[in-house]
Amino acid sequence: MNTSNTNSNDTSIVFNGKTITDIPEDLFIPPEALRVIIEQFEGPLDLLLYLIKKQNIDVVDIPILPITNQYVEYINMMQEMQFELASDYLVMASTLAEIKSRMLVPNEEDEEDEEDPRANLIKRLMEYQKYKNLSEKLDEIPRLNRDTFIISRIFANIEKKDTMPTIDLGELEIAFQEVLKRAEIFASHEIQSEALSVRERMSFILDIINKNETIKFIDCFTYQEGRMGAIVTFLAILELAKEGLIDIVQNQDYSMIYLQSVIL
Amino acid sequence: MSYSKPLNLIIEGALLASNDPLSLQDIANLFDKDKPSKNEIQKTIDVLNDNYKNHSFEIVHVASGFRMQVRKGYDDWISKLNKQSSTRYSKAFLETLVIIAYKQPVTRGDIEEIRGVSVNPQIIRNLIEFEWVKVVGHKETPGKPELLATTKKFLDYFNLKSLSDLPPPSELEVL
Amino acid sequence: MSYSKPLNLIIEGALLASNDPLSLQDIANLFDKDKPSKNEIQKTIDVLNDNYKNHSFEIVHVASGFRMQVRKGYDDWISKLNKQSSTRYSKAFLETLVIIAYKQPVTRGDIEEIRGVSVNPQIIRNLIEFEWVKVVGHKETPGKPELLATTKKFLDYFNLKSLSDLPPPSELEVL
Repeated sequence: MNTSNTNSNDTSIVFNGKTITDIPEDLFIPPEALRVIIEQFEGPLDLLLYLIKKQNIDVVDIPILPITNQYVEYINMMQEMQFELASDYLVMASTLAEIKSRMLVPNEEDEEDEEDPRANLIKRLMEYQKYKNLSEKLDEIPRLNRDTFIISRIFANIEKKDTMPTIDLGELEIAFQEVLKRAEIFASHEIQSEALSVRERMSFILDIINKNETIKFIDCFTYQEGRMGAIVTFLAILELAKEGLIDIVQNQDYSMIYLQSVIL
Repeated sequence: MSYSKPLNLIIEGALLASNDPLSLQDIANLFDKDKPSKNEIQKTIDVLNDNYKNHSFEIVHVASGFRMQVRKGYDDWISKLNKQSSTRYSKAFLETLVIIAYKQPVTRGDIEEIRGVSVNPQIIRNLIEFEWVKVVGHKETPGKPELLATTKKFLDYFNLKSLSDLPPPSELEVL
Repeated sequence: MSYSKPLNLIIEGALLASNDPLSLQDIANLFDKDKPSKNEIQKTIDVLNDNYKNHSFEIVHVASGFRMQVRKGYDDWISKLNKQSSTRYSKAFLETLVIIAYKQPVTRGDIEEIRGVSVNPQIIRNLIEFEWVKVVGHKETPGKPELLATTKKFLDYFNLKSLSDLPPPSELEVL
């Protein structure tokens, strides 16, 4: 089997508008581009397959010496570029080196039942190649939201109530604890009930702005809410501005202040 | 005009696949070039509707545009559908809802960061469909991601007057 | 059988209104009395599908049942809807998924051995979150690693009825 036949899509990347289809023979290429190329490989087996294909080598008969040299050269290049070398690559380099040494100095003692040291590597390469190809095929199968589209739940003239999930607040609490456990997002204890009101008010204001694009600053306040309400609203506006979600505009000093959506 | 698919089928497919009603403008915007005129789209919709006479669905014109819906008279059978959907009760569903409730307004990215996994779009779609969550704006970052917040309906469902009635995190942490 | 609506339109309406694919049993269950037989339902679906020849949608049979969907070929227009950019998956993601699909049940170790790199735990987490992959057991080896397998949802997503519909490995690759 000659793997070059299956050489369907090699590493091909676009850098600065130019398509780079090959590993550079020299280093006249910006280091960033090289990083991109290297990141194209899924691991040592992928890199090895690439090198074999590039040389048009029959995978069943890998000339281990040149491949090993190339591989090591390649890893040196990565090191030169100061990439963090995944240990997987180093393991593969040592495997290749071992195969090479065993082929150069055959171990006479157990030569009889010893198979070609390349056999195991070839098996792994072919196994990997098989799944690599299959994953390309899987990517081509018509899939939802790319090739075919699910018909969005069509509105039917029925009461929607019984389609609602039944969840009680307790379940929400449990879910919340799970989230807390996983990520200590609220570790700072900052979020008290007041902060939540601010969050709620932020959503409320955003929603209005979203519908009207611009609202008067004073229209955000309702006097019935009293001082606490005003403070919450004010904090919400400041928070929204801080997060860059709204713009606060005043055309001239002492004139009306407006809040507007950032995207116009 | 010539597209690789007939105009009527493009409109039909779009109405079927859309989550929201589509206005004539929305439909025109699906086309990069050779945009059909609004008049043309309206006529096509009328013809489609005529052809749906022998079907269980129709295109209706609602406030925000056109949408496909199942005709009246099928409740007996259809109301038995969608009683249970695994995505709705899943841990992922609840956690997503909780994060939106406590951290709103949030983007999908925020939720992903907190949960450490990508958000299943179906979950957001369901939450919006229940009207528990809505899009309140867009964040000014690349891709302008949608900002999600909970709604009054969400509060009503859980019998809460306001978000501050949600269990405060500090209390929970003692548990 | 006599219903106030024709059987074919009830099935059509139900498929349109459902969130999830419906099995023949699910469809039969919509009827309180005079349940149609599965055979009858299947035949009705076939006839419906024949009549959809000139439409942009069709009924497809996927792992968890029958589902209405917009045919292939409309993505140019429809992908502009719902602002949901169709997700592109990384090579690492697809390779991991493919190994689980074809070699299931597998452990992380198995995947690592084939790919020659450590598995990014994020990928497995995402696959489980999408409900494309689930833990089906534990291997009786030290550490009792989890055994991973694909789900019906995975097949549904790729429009497949069963694992045997996955593309076969091509001749070339077989030693």
